[in-house]
Amino acid sequence: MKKNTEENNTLYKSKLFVPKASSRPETTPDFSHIVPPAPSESFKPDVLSDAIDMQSLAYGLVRVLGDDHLAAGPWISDLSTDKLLLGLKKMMHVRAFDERMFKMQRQGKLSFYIKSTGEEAVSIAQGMALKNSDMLFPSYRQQGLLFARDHNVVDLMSQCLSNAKDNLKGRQMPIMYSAKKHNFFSISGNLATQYSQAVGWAMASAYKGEDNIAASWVGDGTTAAADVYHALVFSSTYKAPVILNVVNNQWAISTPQSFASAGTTFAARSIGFSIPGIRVDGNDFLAVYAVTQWAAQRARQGGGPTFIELYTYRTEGHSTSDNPDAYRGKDEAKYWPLGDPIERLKNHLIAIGAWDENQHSALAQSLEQSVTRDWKEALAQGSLDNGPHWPLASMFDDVFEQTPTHLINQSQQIEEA
Amino acid sequence: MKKNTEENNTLYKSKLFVPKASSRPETTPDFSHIVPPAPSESFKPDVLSDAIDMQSLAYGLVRVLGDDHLAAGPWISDLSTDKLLLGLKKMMHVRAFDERMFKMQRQGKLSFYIKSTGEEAVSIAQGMALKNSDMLFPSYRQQGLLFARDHNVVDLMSQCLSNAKDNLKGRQMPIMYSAKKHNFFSISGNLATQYSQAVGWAMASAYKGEDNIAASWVGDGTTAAADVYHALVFSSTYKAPVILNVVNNQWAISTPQSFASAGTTFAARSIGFSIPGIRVDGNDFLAVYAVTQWAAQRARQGGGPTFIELYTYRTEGHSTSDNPDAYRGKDEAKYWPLGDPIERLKNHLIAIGAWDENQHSALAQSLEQSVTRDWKEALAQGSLDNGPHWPLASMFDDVFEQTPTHLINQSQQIEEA
Amino acid sequence: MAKMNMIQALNSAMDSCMELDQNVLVMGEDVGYFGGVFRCTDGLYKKYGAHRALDMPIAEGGIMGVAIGMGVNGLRPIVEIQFSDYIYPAVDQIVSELARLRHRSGGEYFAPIVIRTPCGGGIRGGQTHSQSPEAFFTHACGLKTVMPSNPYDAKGLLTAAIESNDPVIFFEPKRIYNGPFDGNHQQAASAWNTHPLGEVPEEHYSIEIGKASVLQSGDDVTIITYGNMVHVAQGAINNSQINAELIDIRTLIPLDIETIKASVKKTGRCVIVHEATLTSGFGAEILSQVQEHCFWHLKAPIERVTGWDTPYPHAFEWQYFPSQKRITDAMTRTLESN
Amino acid sequence: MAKMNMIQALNSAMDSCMELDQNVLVMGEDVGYFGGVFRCTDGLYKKYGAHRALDMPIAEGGIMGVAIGMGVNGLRPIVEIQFSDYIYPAVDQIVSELARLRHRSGGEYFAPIVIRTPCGGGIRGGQTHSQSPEAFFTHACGLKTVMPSNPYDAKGLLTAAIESNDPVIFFEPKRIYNGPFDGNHQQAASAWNTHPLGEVPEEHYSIEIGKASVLQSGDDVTIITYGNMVHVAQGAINNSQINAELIDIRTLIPLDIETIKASVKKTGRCVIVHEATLTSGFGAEILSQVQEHCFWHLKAPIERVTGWDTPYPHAFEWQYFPSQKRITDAMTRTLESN
Ligand SMILES: Cc1ncc(C[n+]2csc(CCOP(=O)(O)OP(=O)(O)O)c2C)c(N)n1
Ligand SMILES: Cc1ncc(C[n+]2csc(CCOP(=O)(O)OP(=O)(O)O)c2C)c(N)n1
Ligand SMILES: [Mg+2]
Ligand SMILES: [Mg+2]
Repeated sequence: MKKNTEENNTLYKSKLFVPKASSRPETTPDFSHIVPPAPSESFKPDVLSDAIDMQSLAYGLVRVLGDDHLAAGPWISDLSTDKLLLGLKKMMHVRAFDERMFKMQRQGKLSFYIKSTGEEAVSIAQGMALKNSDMLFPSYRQQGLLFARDHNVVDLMSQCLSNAKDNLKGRQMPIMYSAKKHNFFSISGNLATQYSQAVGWAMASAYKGEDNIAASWVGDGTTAAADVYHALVFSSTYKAPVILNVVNNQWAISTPQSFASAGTTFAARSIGFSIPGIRVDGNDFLAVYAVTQWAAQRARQGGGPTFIELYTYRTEGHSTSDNPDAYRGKDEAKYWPLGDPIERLKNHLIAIGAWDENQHSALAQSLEQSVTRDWKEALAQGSLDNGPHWPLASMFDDVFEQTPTHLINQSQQIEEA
Repeated sequence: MKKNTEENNTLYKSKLFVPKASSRPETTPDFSHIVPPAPSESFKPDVLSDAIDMQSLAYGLVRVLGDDHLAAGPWISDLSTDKLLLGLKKMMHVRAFDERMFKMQRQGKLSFYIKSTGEEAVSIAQGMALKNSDMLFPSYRQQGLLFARDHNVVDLMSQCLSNAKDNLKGRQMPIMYSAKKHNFFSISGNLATQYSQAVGWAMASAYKGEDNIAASWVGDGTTAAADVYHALVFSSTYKAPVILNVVNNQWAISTPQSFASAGTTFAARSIGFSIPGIRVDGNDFLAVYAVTQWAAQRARQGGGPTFIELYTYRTEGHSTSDNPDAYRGKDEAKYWPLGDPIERLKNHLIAIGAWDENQHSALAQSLEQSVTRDWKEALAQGSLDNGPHWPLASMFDDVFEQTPTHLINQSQQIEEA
Repeated sequence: MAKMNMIQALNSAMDSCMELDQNVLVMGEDVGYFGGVFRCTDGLYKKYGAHRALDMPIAEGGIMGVAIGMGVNGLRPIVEIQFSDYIYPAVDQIVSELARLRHRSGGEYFAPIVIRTPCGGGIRGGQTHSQSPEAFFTHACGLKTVMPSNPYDAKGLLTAAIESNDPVIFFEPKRIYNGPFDGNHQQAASAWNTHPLGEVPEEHYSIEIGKASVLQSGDDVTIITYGNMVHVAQGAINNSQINAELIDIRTLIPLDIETIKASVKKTGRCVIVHEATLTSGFGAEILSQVQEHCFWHLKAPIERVTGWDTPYPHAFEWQYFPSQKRITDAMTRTLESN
Repeated sequence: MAKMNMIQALNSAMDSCMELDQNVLVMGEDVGYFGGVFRCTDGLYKKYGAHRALDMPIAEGGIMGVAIGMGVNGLRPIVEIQFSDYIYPAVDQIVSELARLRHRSGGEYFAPIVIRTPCGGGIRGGQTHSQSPEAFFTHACGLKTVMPSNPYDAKGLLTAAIESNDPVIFFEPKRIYNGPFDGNHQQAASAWNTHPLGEVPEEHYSIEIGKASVLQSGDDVTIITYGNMVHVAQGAINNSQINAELIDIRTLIPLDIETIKASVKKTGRCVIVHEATLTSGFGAEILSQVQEHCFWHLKAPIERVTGWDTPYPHAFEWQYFPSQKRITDAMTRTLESN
């Protein structure tokens, strides 16, 4: 090394380009470059259109809810008021759940937690737009999908508590859910791996001549991972019935989306693979639902994959291990121009006369209470610190279908130790 | 497994899409869908244009040589007749070299060989369009780059022979060249790995404030590899001064390009990363040169990477281990609509009165003789079967900079064994 | 019974499983129309079509990710990695996903995948067509690891692998695809049709994964090996006066330690042979287990005869490929030391 | 001298090397502005700028490929892989490229890269924030493999790694970043400022890669370990009457077998401890070499105390993390068996 040093009496003048952040603690957030278009500015192509013929959707932003809180534009769908109210309730349920679990982690009851605050429309609207027989390959921030499919909340809490009722037998960190009965795939701690797996699942569905489709999610930062490329290449090559979603919440822990977006939109990335790319306002429940429905129809009709960028914002820290004030502008969330998905759907329902403030706060309260009840029930089934847990030896189960001798021996040793 | 079977009394009706080949032994080749555009149909953008503003170049085909063998259109460059004659000579030299080495492998003198027949314009024109200080990260089919940089031919043969003069000390299969003095990177047997390495090399050049750029090559099939994605993501993110080339010779061993092209052109793939994508007639020496020169200027001016698809055809087998008649239409090469790069440049030079048939056959003959001379000289320095090779113990050198004790011990054991 | 080489035996195993179960399919680079660069899937495309003998893009990581998704959806993909030297791009999907899926999901999900891949040297393939990376995978919990040494075992073990609900990584020593090569490279290679284990039933059968086979019993020293090296070791025994017991472990994970124990307790001497690089090769694990279980019976240090700690060299292939002489010398050393 | 924890010591090593040589830069996920999720690169962005404390996209394979190209072009990248559990996407570039480049190019090219990555459990991170994959890399020829157990060694060894012209993979046991954790998780963890090896010179210094350190000499049994387990083993010794010799190998490749030999020949008994999974863990290689070199001195079977052959469980972290008791029991067994 020294040798190099001697040679370097002259200092380098770096010409390397390094992307910037939307804000840092020392700067004031500025999202003025984001000008949300009016719903009417978009267009809705035929579900079997060629990717290149609908390219503008990759650079635009599909919206249904206007500033007047009313639905407008080509992407208005057949969503009934009841369904909208159900969506609102589910989004509020997720948020209440996240709030409670976050608090419990702060009180030391959980080892870890991840919230989806501000992104609830993504998993609730998308979950509701798909059939229950469609297979979901989520990342760790789509807990809303489980609420969309009415997963038992106490069971989710039991997983987070690693208690005796945890269906993962205490093996996984909190939020790494798996729910086969809801066609919700086992969440991996390794980013992006589920993306190409979803494509394979969809290829198998087509191979078997079935109509079920797969859907998968990655974050903006995760789009850089190899498995995302594999998903694009293979789903395009075999026209797999799959929906590939990118939840662009602007941040990857401390790293801004500018380190992954390649200087353009994420949605633009799929067009070079003959895969339609659609950028949608991720905080607009109606728009997310409509775009997902379009992609699902395309997949079921043999049109192959769709790549959807859900444009949203990570309102809170990455996880309970993270403090965003260390790397982004104070209250950057407040500057986010696309608002909050719950607020926006609420305002829409009020605007169409289907909802009011009192009903809203009553619902919020009852959901908070139900989450509290569920938490008490879950806690009664045990916790990480105090147990009861699964039996210790269960740790050696499921490494293989039948536990081989060397693992049986180890399970005896662990009991002695 | 059995269990499954019983359930499956009904047979699947697969809906899976599987790409087709341009031809198979039982079909007649048909390239009628390829209609070479006239040189005038293209356009030449400013070197700092945005990728999206030059998108049509990714779906078109840049050509300079017309059917009349004359240069035309916006991509005519400053190539002198002398340079064209030099290019012709170098392409013919590579072909003569390939012919001889192939024969020698068939005679059992070499363990393996790979020809670049029909693709000579790619490495010769691109090699000549770059500076000698630019770094090359090739695949195994760009031996022409070494001729463009006047590498000693006897030394290339010595590598293929693994003899005592092999600069790789007998460690690598034939054609896995490395030539530091010519800024030619060590060829890897693992496809695509060099692609992201080239991006890193280019980032370092920018970091040091230098003007050298990097260039890398992969084949059509190799574009599916993760490292190609990494190269696109990282070169775009840091605007690395690099040229990323895809040599689309239509085949990947037995697998047609349709299994990698994602239903469109390869050049289209880069636009979603804000990287210009240009599809060029890879058998048109003048077009390849001009497009490479454009990309090099863009890189040196801080415009970042360019993605070039070189549209060509693998006239012969994949390697000496391959027999293309087993998987593609008989003489498919004869049906290839873009001709042969040597023939086309020759015809151009004749058309402009700078060359004639006699000169051409004389040159062909003298190159054949020089290659024969070089082969005799290389063979005199040893061969794989008969040696002399490098000393046996040299096998343990270069695993580390200084050979550690455990390897010194092994080098003693090997002498005893 | 028919005479088959390993390629035909492997092909026969895949064919009979595909006949039995439409959820079984083969996929990988050049495995479809062409039938694989080593011809192992030859004919399956004709017989079962492009959908079940599926050519794939050149992305081992992508092939593996897709295979896992297929496995989760009820299929039984047989993935061919063209050379085991090219398996590394798939290591994340194999080690982080495939091996752990059943465990991490509390038993909810699994992917019954077989990864077939040719390994080993002796074909002048240089460092990227000669590797034996099996040890890497034995350190990742949740993968069965198999390497057959003859056509009969190859078909039976591959059938068992395809029928298994656990992922199996199945290494095929390419040097013995066509014949039981004993390391003597000056001689004309013999073919499988002259070898008893080249006799292979045409019908469907399987051999239990996790059982070693004692190919020759003896009292003086135990040779533990697998794959290519089985035949080199056999040759070393044949050409020496040594009364050695030869164990072909066939399966690395789970390892049949009982058979190994019984033998070493009898002989008190042990030589472990593999082609892979010495340091942290699977020989280290075998040696460790033998030492732990048979310590009081050992009359001499256990020896390892393996490839060297360098990349596989093109020019010095035969100095890298463990020779009969190195094995004989090791046996002799263990017999002499007291 | 200053009091530093491991994070500060590592940071100090990088800082002093970056000051000395502008070819040195740090890169990886969240290492720039934020200073790394474990804060190891904290302050380097402020001091050296965004170009030398370089945030990168989330693609370990891409980061590694790019780092190799930089290394070939004269830079000395220090790559941080956020958790060693996430190193697998980079395995192809590490094993096929980085480790082999100098050899395959006949010495023409090399890439002087350091891969820093936190490993090990004890932080309730579950199976994807607790792994110890070091053994994988010891089987790939051409990589130096290091794992320090204290701040003093961490700075000295990291400096040597950065100055090395060979690639170095540098594992950082995250459980001891802040203190010498002895495995006793009920107790309040002690901090480095109370530990002699928490005394770290502020100035530039290096410790030779490939040298073990004997942390405590004893006559009855040799404990060979590294990383987290050094302190657990020390605790086991302290809390027992056993007169054990404790060796921290510090470097796995190249392994300081001389120091190990000398010790085991003296004690005749040996216990190897690591946190990684048992099967094909680096303990197997150490055991094999001890057996080969010290066979005639061994008075009892060499024992391995390691993590179990399962993924790292969230609920049973402390049953997975090798305990003082398991180490003490192993020492006792070796002492009792005769
Ligand atoms: C392969 C891999 N690399 C790194 C990590 C560590 N990590 C966990 S989350 C994360 C950021 C992901 O950001 P993004 O994709 O934008 O998703 P978001 O958290 O914003 O929903 C990182 C780097 C990981 N889990 N897996
Ligand atoms: C990672 C990896 N996978 C597979 C191979 C085996 N292989 C060698 S060349 C080749 C085909 C490459 O085709 P293409 O990229 O089109 O290049 P071409 O040979 O046509 O120039 C394959 C599959 C390899 N060398 N490396
Ligand atoms: Mg994000
Ligand atoms: Mg090709």
